[in-house]
Amino acid sequence: MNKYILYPGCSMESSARAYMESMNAILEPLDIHFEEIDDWNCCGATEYLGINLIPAYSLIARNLALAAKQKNGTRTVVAPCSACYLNLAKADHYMQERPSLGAKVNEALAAGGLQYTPGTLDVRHLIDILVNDIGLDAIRNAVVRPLKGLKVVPYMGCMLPRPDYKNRWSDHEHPTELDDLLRALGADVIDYPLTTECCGGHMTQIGPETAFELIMRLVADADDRGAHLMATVCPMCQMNIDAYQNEMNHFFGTDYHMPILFFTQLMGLAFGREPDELGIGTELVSSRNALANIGVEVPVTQEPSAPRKKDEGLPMPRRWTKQEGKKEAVK
Amino acid sequence: MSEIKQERVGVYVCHCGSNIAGVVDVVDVANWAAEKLKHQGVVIAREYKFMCSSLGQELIEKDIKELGLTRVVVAACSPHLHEKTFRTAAKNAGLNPYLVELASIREQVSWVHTDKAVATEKSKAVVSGAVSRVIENVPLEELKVPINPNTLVVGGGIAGIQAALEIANAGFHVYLVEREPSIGGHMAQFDKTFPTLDCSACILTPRMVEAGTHPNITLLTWSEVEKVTGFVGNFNVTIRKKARCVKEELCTGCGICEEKCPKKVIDDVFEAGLGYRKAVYTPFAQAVPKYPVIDKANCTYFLKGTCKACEKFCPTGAIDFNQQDELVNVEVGNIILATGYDLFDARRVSNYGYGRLPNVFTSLEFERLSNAAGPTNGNIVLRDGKTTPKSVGIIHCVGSRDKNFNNYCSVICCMQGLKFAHLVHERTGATVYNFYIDMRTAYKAYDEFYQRVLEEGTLFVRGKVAEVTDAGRNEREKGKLIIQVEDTLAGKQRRIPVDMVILSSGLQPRADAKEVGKLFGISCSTDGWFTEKHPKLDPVATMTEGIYIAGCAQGPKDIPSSVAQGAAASARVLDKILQKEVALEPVRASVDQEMCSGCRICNGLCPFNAISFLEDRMVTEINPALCQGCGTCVAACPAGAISGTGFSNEQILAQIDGLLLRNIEPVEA
Amino acid sequence: MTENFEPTIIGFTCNWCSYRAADLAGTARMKYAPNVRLIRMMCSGRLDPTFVLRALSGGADGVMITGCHPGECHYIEQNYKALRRYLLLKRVLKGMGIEPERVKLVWASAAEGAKFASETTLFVEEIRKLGPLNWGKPTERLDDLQEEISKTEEVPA
Amino acid sequence: MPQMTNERVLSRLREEDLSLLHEVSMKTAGVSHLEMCIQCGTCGGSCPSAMDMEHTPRMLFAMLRAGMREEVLRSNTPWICVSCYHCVVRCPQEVHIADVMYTLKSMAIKAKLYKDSTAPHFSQTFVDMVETYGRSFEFGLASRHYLRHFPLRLPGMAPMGFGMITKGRMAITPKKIKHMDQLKAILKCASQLELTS
Repeated sequence: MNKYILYPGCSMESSARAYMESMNAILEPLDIHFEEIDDWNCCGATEYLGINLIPAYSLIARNLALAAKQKNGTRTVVAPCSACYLNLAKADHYMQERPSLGAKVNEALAAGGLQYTPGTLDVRHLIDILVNDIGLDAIRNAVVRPLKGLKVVPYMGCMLPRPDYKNRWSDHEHPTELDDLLRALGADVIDYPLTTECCGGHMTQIGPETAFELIMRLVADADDRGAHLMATVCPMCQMNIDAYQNEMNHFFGTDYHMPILFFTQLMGLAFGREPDELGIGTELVSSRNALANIGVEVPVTQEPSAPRKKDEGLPMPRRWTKQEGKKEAVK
Repeated sequence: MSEIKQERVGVYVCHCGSNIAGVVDVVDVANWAAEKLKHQGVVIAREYKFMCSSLGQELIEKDIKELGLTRVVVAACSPHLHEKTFRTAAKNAGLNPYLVELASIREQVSWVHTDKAVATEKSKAVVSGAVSRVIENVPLEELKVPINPNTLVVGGGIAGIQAALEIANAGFHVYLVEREPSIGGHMAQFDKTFPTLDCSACILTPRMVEAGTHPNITLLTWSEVEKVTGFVGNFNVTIRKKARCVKEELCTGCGICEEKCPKKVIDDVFEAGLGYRKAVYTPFAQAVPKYPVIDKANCTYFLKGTCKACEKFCPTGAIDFNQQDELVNVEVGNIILATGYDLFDARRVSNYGYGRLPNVFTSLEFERLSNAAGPTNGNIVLRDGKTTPKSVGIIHCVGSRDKNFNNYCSVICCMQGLKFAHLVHERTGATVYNFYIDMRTAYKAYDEFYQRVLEEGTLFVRGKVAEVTDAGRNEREKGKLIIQVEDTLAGKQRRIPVDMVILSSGLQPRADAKEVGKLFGISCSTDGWFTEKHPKLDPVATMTEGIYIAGCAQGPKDIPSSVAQGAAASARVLDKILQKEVALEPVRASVDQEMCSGCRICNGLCPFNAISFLEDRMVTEINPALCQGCGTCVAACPAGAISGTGFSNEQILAQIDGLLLRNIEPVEA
Repeated sequence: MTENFEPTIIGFTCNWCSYRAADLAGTARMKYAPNVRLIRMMCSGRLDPTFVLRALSGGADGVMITGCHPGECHYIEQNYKALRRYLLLKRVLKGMGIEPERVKLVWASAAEGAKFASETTLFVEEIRKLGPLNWGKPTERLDDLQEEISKTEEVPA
Repeated sequence: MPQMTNERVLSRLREEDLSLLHEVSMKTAGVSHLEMCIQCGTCGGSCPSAMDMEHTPRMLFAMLRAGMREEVLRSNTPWICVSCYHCVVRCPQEVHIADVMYTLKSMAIKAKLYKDSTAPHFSQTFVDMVETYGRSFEFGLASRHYLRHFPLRLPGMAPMGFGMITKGRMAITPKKIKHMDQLKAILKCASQLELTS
């Protein structure tokens, strides 16, 4: 049995529920056991670090301290969310690189009766343990419904392969872990040069125009390459490309329809699970047509009953009218 | 202190103008030494403005003669500067030069401290240490070793060829060893050389032929050095001559075998992977020697047991499939290493797409592409072999000046980039971009070449390229390679679509530089280049006597510098040869066999194999000719049976006591 | 500790690297603490641990050993031997009741004058904190020393 | 540079601004290597959102060196950074660029110099939420943020939010961790500490 400590992260409980469900569905066939960190807290995403340094690192380190206390037989903490993975790894790394930071953070932790020695834990991402611990052979053996004929674009996102403090990934720019895994599931994997480009991160919230541009680049290139759908490893990427695709289309006057699923959802399908066990159908850009290519029928879920009528509502506030200027700048 | 014998010591404190006297009270130091070190045997202590001047030296010589000094201490600068000066002075006065000690009160005191009282006190301690030590010094004689007049040159690139020719022309024999089937090195692969745009082959080939036919040069190609024993003047070198499977005495170099060979192989070495060769081949038309080799790993006969086409067609019966590797033993006095460099593997910079995007080329690939004798007959085309690019981007500093890869400047890439820009412009008329961090065009006529390329209309963008991608965002970009970069002078990110990208890859040490260094007993810098004896004043010698380095093995450099170093190394070798014998510092370890218990603790400690164990007498012996004098075995011997001249236990212990004298017997300040 | 205590330190330097680094520090007029008195040897591998004990028993408060960086030894690998002896020596010192931090090994190449200067100053401060060495007097802090030595042993080989 | 001639900017420089680079470097987690920047532009070239930045990261670092405190802290650049770390892995001098951006954000907030961006408020809302519940809570965050800054956009975003809720992807009520008191104690203590050495 492969035992790990799990740090799920906030989005796994809400916006990325499908990720959680599908992840749980593949644990058993691969003989993986996760033990959740008791009373874990938010990692602070990319927001906390920009406010105040020591509290931000203390917030992250509380999770590490709890995990270290809890470790029984394993020192590996698995984070399925790229942002959580990066934050946990970053705190562990910088507390070591800058001993004065480590000391201050521990001073804060002590106020809550906790302590963490950096380097105690191995922080790893879900796909890392699947590819490197469980192995592609084991995954291949568990496949009962190969995804043959499904053209998938592997989308790794940015925070997973970078900055890569512990040299875990095959490459910072064009890593192959996700490609290899999807290939093991039998999918037709498309070489996607933008695999580690950014989805816009929190810019969908604070500077949507910037984010729309980034989403556009990803979706347009995937579409150009004839992809049926995109596969991702990160809740934030999924959220931005899925939930904001319609907005993005509206902003640019385009009409893309590029579904994006978590890689675990595709694993679940390949392992013979049914779509509704894997949270398929909770995506806003439906994967129904895409999955029809491999003969998977996604039951029709209730579509939002208030679909936008394009002419309704108020016009988009155009804070920056440099749409043209923007094109100028990137020449 | 330890013995009754009373030496007569003279102490000389130098002012060095105001360099020392400005911070140290030199008069006080001299007076103190005369008074407080009298019990040690100090009979005279003087201070003088410049001890190293001829007057200063005469002062010492006079005292030696008139006062009968048996030991001399000069408190002045670092021994690395003037030890030799004062030793010579002593010698002139009839005193053994090794009975002189320098106390460094300039580099170690006056230049690094400011408080006069503290500096004066430290000077006294340093002088006291030197006095205690010099009493334990013993007279030594320089070691003389005869020099074998033959020389080994390893590496047949331009640096090695130059070195070999210089020595051979002076009338001494050279063994020139080259790993590949032909000499010529990287220079043979180039099309043009910057900044003069000389045809590389035209200027190199005559030198290769000269080296190949010189009566004083024994050419050993397709060969590698396997073992080196001995020391300066007397090296014994074992060379593996790999089986060519071609009898050199019969082969005429007609090339029929190569023509008839049915097996095509991608040529990763000479053609940089961009062209093909046969399984029996000479790397290029002007190869020296002209004899081909059979590449056993790819030859059909060696793989499957049949074929032998070459043998059937050879008009002189020169093919010999049964030929075996041969071990050749040569005796040489000096060795020059000119083993060259490897090109940085551009695939490591994955954001530049080499190996993933077909029309990204490395510099060496481009050299072959633009070479009239290359796979495309000098036509600059895309990977499809026919399309001429309309726009070309040349990226500088690929793998260089980058902590993720090599943290040094590869020196040649800027000029190489300019050369490529010129060639592309001249042959295709394409728009050319150069992307650089800093243009480094130092040296004669280099910057003029930069200006010429500017004049030709090449576009320069200052910025390290962020990425090369084929993910176009609009019609202008689709189907092209897009170079994304911050134009740092315009302060804007730009995306520049081009047809072809050339990566000006850096130079890096040979993959096996560390092992080769070990083989010859020299060290590598942290980057992996061979370490020179002194970076400025002795750039071609190494810390190991008799081993010299030249060309890119010592660090990245261009052709003129490589040639200059090859010549410089040979001058150093000729100097040694003409002296007929070499004097070695008499810092050596020796075993007092009476005291040796035969425990063999020291046996494994010597990296120079100077220590051997005499089984019959159960004692250890040290070969003074092999010993380099590091003293590790001296420190290790539990019986105290090993002593090291120049740095004996007695000397060092006395110096410790001397340095601490003021702590033991406090002297009122 | 002692307010005006000026430690005396003996430095053993390698002829090829750190002695030249000291020369370079001088040529560049870098300033550092005047408490260290240097002894030149051909290699850090020449260091007989007896020398250190002689220095400490003779009145030195600390000993600094400097050699070429690992992999850059003029004699190929003798600095590794110095490293081994250094680690062993620290154990011996501990056994003798002397703070092992009184002996320090520093790598400094011939080009690292600045490093030589800063390491020297740093070491003097460290020794100043430890106070004068009372050679021969047993220390009462053996347990503390145990912990300290386990830290110092993690020197990369 | 916004409406100020170079000369005027430079003549305003104060002694303490000259150590601005050092100050930023010190306040950044890890060893920032900021002083090692060679102005090669790898960061500005790599940045996916450079088109919306007033200054490329490289320019910002040059301004830090010049001690232009106010101009740097007013720049929108740190707020446009998407933390994709492309520049970080490509930087030939190993400058922790993304972390320097975090430092600049917090310095700008403290100096109240940031532009009229909504980003600081978004971050603060997020932080408040985490400090109340220990977990982040997307619905509350999104609705509060949009209500305050893009009230006119709410109707446009509604279908998305509605979809997220009906698909069960957005909890309407927040989750709270068990030991909120412990977390609060840690954060309270942490907020009084600063990274100085």
